[in-house]
Amino acid sequence: MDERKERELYFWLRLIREFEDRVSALDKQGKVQGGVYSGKGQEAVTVGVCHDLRADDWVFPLHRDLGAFLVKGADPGRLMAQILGKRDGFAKGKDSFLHGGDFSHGIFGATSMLGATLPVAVGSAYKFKVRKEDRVAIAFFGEGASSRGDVHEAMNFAGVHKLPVVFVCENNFYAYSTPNELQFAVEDVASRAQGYGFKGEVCSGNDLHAVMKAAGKAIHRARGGEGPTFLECKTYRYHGHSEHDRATYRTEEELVTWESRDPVERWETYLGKRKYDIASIKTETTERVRKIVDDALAFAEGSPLPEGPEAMEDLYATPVTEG
Amino acid sequence: MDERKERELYFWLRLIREFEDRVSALDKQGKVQGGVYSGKGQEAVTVGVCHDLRADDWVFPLHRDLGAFLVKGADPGRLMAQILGKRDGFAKGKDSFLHGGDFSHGIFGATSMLGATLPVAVGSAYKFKVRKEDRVAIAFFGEGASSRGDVHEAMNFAGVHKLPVVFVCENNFYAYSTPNELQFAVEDVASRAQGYGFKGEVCSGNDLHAVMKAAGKAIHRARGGEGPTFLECKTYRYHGHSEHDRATYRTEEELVTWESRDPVERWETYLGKRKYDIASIKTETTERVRKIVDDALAFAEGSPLPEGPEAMEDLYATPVTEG
Amino acid sequence: MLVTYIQAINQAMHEEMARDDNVFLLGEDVGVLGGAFKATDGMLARFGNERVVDTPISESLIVGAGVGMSIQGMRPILEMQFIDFISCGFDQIVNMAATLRYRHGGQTACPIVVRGPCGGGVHGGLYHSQNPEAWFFHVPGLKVVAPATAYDAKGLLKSAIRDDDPVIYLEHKFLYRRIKEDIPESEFVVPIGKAALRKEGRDLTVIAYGSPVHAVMKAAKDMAKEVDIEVIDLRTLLPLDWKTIRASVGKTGKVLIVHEARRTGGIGGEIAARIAEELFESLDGPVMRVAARDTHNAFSAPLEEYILPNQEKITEAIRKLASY
Amino acid sequence: MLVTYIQAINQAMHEEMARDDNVFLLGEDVGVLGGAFKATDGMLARFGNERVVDTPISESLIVGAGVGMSIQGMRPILEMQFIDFISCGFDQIVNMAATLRYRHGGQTACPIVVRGPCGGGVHGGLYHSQNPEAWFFHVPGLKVVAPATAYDAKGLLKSAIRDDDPVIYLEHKFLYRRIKEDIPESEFVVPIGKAALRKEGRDLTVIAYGSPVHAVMKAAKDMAKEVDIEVIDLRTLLPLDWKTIRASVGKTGKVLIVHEARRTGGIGGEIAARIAEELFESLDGPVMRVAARDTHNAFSAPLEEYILPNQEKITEAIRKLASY
Ligand SMILES: Cc1ncc(C[n+]2csc(CCOP(=O)(O)OP(=O)(O)O)c2C)c(N)n1
Ligand SMILES: Cc1ncc(C[n+]2csc(CCOP(=O)(O)OP(=O)(O)O)c2C)c(N)n1
Ligand SMILES: [Mg+2]
Ligand SMILES: [Mg+2]
Repeated sequence: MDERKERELYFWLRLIREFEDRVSALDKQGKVQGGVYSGKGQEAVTVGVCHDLRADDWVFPLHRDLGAFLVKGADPGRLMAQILGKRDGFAKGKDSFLHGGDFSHGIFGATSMLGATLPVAVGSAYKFKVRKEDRVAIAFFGEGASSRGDVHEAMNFAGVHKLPVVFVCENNFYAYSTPNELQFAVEDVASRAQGYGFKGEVCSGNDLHAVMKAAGKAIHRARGGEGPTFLECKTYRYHGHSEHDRATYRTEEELVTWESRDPVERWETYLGKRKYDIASIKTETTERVRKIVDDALAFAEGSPLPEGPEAMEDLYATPVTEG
Repeated sequence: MDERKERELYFWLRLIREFEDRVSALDKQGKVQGGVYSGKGQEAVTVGVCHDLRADDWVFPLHRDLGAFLVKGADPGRLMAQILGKRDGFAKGKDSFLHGGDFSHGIFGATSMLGATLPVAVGSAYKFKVRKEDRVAIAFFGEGASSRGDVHEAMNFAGVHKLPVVFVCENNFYAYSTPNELQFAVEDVASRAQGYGFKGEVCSGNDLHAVMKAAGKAIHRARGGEGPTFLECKTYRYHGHSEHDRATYRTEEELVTWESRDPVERWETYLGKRKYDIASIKTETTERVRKIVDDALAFAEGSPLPEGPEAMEDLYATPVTEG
Repeated sequence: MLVTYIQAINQAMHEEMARDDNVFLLGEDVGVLGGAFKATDGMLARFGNERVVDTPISESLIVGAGVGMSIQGMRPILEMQFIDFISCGFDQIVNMAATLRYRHGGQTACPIVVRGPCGGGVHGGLYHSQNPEAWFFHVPGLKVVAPATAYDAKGLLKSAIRDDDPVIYLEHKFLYRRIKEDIPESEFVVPIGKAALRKEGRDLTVIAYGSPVHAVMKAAKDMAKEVDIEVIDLRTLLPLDWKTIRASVGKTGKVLIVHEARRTGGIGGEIAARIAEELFESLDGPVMRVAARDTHNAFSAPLEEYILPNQEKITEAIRKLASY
Repeated sequence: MLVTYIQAINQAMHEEMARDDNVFLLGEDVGVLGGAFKATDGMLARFGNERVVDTPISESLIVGAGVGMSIQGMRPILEMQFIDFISCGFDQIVNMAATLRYRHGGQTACPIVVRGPCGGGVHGGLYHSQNPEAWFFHVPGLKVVAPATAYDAKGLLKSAIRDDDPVIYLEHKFLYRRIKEDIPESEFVVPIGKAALRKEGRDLTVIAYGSPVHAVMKAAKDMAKEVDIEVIDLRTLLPLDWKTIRASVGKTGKVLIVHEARRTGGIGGEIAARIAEELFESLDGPVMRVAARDTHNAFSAPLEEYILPNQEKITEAIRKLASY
């Protein structure tokens, strides 16, 4: 990796964190009406997986993958507008947070139903394959979502057809309050891959290098016609499940342990050891990401709320007039 | 095994086959109105798994597990009445074939939705466990059903709670016309067990000894609190998916190969090698099972059809009068 | 050209797949077997196994993958081996497909067709006889069609495949081989959203769709001396062709709705309510309904007979209504 | 005792689990967390993790395992974290639970309760605002209840738990903490199948349930000088308390139905149709409806406001109907 790329990666980690922090702050101020699901602490997963994707690849983010939106190219202003329920959000106010994707950048908006995007990702990958397009689909899901039937059906089909899809499991050890030991009886969810006839990999989701390496391999495999990979990234969310959740089901010690593995700081340490001028990189980056998020917020605040009757728009691509 | 038991097992194999053959013949005569799904060729699986079960254990048969009904103690006459849509069927004519179970013998009636009984079996097993009852639940399913989300959700939960359940997969290499290679990308579906934290076993489903051994171990494990087992029995159905299916998607050679592994003949060979008087055992058994099936049919034919208004009965355990 | 209802369905898919190579077919046993009822006969051989996909038994995957293909520009036809199994793909239909365009603020279409055999009368029992239209009728973003003739079966399926929105296409298995019809050799489509006036009449309007249309037509004919019946075959259930309904009710002032789905919560309730709400002044009698009794579709012949609507029950209701 | 609606729900479960050790609770985060809304607060500590089960995210398993427990004599309460996710357990409800007794010819009961927060008005968007009652209203074998008060929330939940049939219990999240009520300290239940006459009146009947009952009551009060309104709170949606409806319609001759679910295919259609069918002679005007507009429950405040019924829309409809 050259310096430019290493610094760019740092920029993305920081931008996501800045954006997440701002959204959390807005939520505290009562400016966000829907739920806010912070991905703070998991930035290395989305950056590591998405950074080297191509414009025509598709991502299917999970509910706290705001980072995937940003890295894959979604406009920060529109993303912020979406979170505030404004007309310039991708959903034009129809739904909140990450339920409206940005198709022009290959970003799918999930439903709330966990795991339900995996069949959709697999269908997209099926098209990429039979049309011999050199494209991949990335399906993110939590270890909690892994218990849903849809995940099973999707993986099984992907295995049969060796589809160019990477299943990225962000294992952050909790589904809301429910710890892994009540969710499954295995250490690594990725161990399920072999039951579908493809590869499972486990990596540290807080280590950008590790994620990039594993994701790179998986994406390479997908493009090469070698089929899907189940890539499990062990990570941790710092905030509660949503901003309303005080997360008393976990210990201070556990949180601090994970904070000491912070993906952003870890990258800073790395940059420092590369002998870059980390102090000035930090300052510059801070300014840069603040400005982006400030601008995004300004844009979002300036965007109008939708008007009532717009609720009836966008239901049908070819509406039938009832007569 | 002593001679009595060996002969008893033979009786069950033969009874099931006689019953199946009779139902197929009735179907040819146009006497059965619903679909008939013959399990001919798979008798060793149901006999091997069910024979040593206790009265208070539960079985959850799949759509061609007529054998499980019989071995677990269902009255042949009522079973035949059910198939003919008569009032004395377990379903009182409400549904056909194996959709109405016999609760007095721990036999569950499945819906058509493949795989949907597994969560129910698991719920039953949960109760057995927390009430510290020494009982097991046996969930049968086809390799085709294994692709359904319900199967995944059920196995995962069973793994978490180490439930006394045995998942018996009757892998007969086809789901209707669809061969295994279009269903999954693995050789053994049982390889999925490890992704749920329990044991997977594969055995020949046409070899009664093998099934009994593997099932015995699995049931023992369940009773001992060691949790579930995924027991895959490789087998083959001689008939088409239903009696209407001419099964042209498979070769004559394949069918004959499997017929040469016939579970009933195999047991006869074994009994012969045990130096029992196989000729007279055969004759006796033939008479015995014919009589049972004749009687069952006579009973069923004598049973009345339900009357129209009975369609409104049995919907609610505590009906509310609308006033 | 003389075709059965199911041949019409088969032709529609053949023609559309030949016309547009973005049309795909996914379902259980749709390939080698040509479908449990032969609806997809000949398609694998003609279009190959990339476009005609024998899937594992995974209804949720089938619908979800269909959505995934659709956002990449494909137009998948998704077969449920029996429509009853749509319950296993329910979430993908009502929450994924039906909301796709809406939650993306109009960025995308969702051109999928979910089709499969519905309906009773063939002793299919609880899980091979269902009429699930009411569930989907309540879900904006979907379209629902239910042809009663071979002509409509073909024309509506072609329209459904070309339509940019998710369409639930309900083909009635009782009709598969029981009706045979002369349909044009040349290309035609039947537009979604337009009912068919099957018979004009002055005294009373019967609104029906799917299999019961035939019993209604027979009743109308048999009763011609008693009462002059107008018959509307809805064809599209969502959205309703309100214009055709309104015109007819304005003329006759009396309405009977007939459907095979259960009465309580069936779509007849909505239609009746809306007629009463908007055309109250035109009505000379209550809007009446003939529908299946409020129970599951039981298997044994006498039970099913008791449950389902038939010509006799329709005739009786018509007499009662006519006497208002 | 002054309690909120959600406290009433919590009390009902505590009491029933204490009363009968066959009552179990399964759901996501119902244990340590006490539920996303605290409906199950304190239950894990009191009843232990065998009876209060934090499940994986597997709605189909939750319902199916509930059925499995029920056939072994247990009475499980099955929580959907939001009722919207019931779509993921749909097949187990409509095909497994609802038909269990029927397809076994009456050999078994199926005493499960599926409960969870429904309804909008809190900017929950498409997947945290749904009102799914119409789907289940069309399914025989189920019972469906939807309390509007804390008293009913408690009494109906206790009845639902004791009932031998599968009950869908719809608790409206808008009411969770917005209403506070004095309810008896002593044991009580509210029977399934009985509506409540919330207010007597002579001019016009309003039939409602769930959250809109409160807007209706307010409208009735505010309009008292104009029109004397009778208010029926259905409480149980399936089966309907037809006796109470009939009596009221017989008296007033005018009916408005109000529900928060979408209009098309909502249960208001069925109720209206049935009233018109059976009480045609009693009606002095069309049965009217106020319901959500036919779209998904959009997130942004102005959209949701536009979609959902409210007092203003109710008042307007009442005026229109009264003028007939
Ligand atoms: C089908 C379904 N059931 C329940 C929920 C409610 N829910 C939202 S997030 C969540 C926990 C998700 O855990 P996980 O998949 O591990 O993702 P994480 O939040 O930890 O990133 C739950 C239960 C849902 N969204 N969808
Ligand atoms: C959910 C669901 N989808 C489709 C069907 C239709 N169907 C009935 S049996 C069958 C094949 C089953 O294959 P398998 O599970 O291997 O059992 P086998 O018939 O081979 O014994 C299919 C597709 C069904 N019953 N349920
Ligand atoms: Mg998690
Ligand atoms: Mg099979």
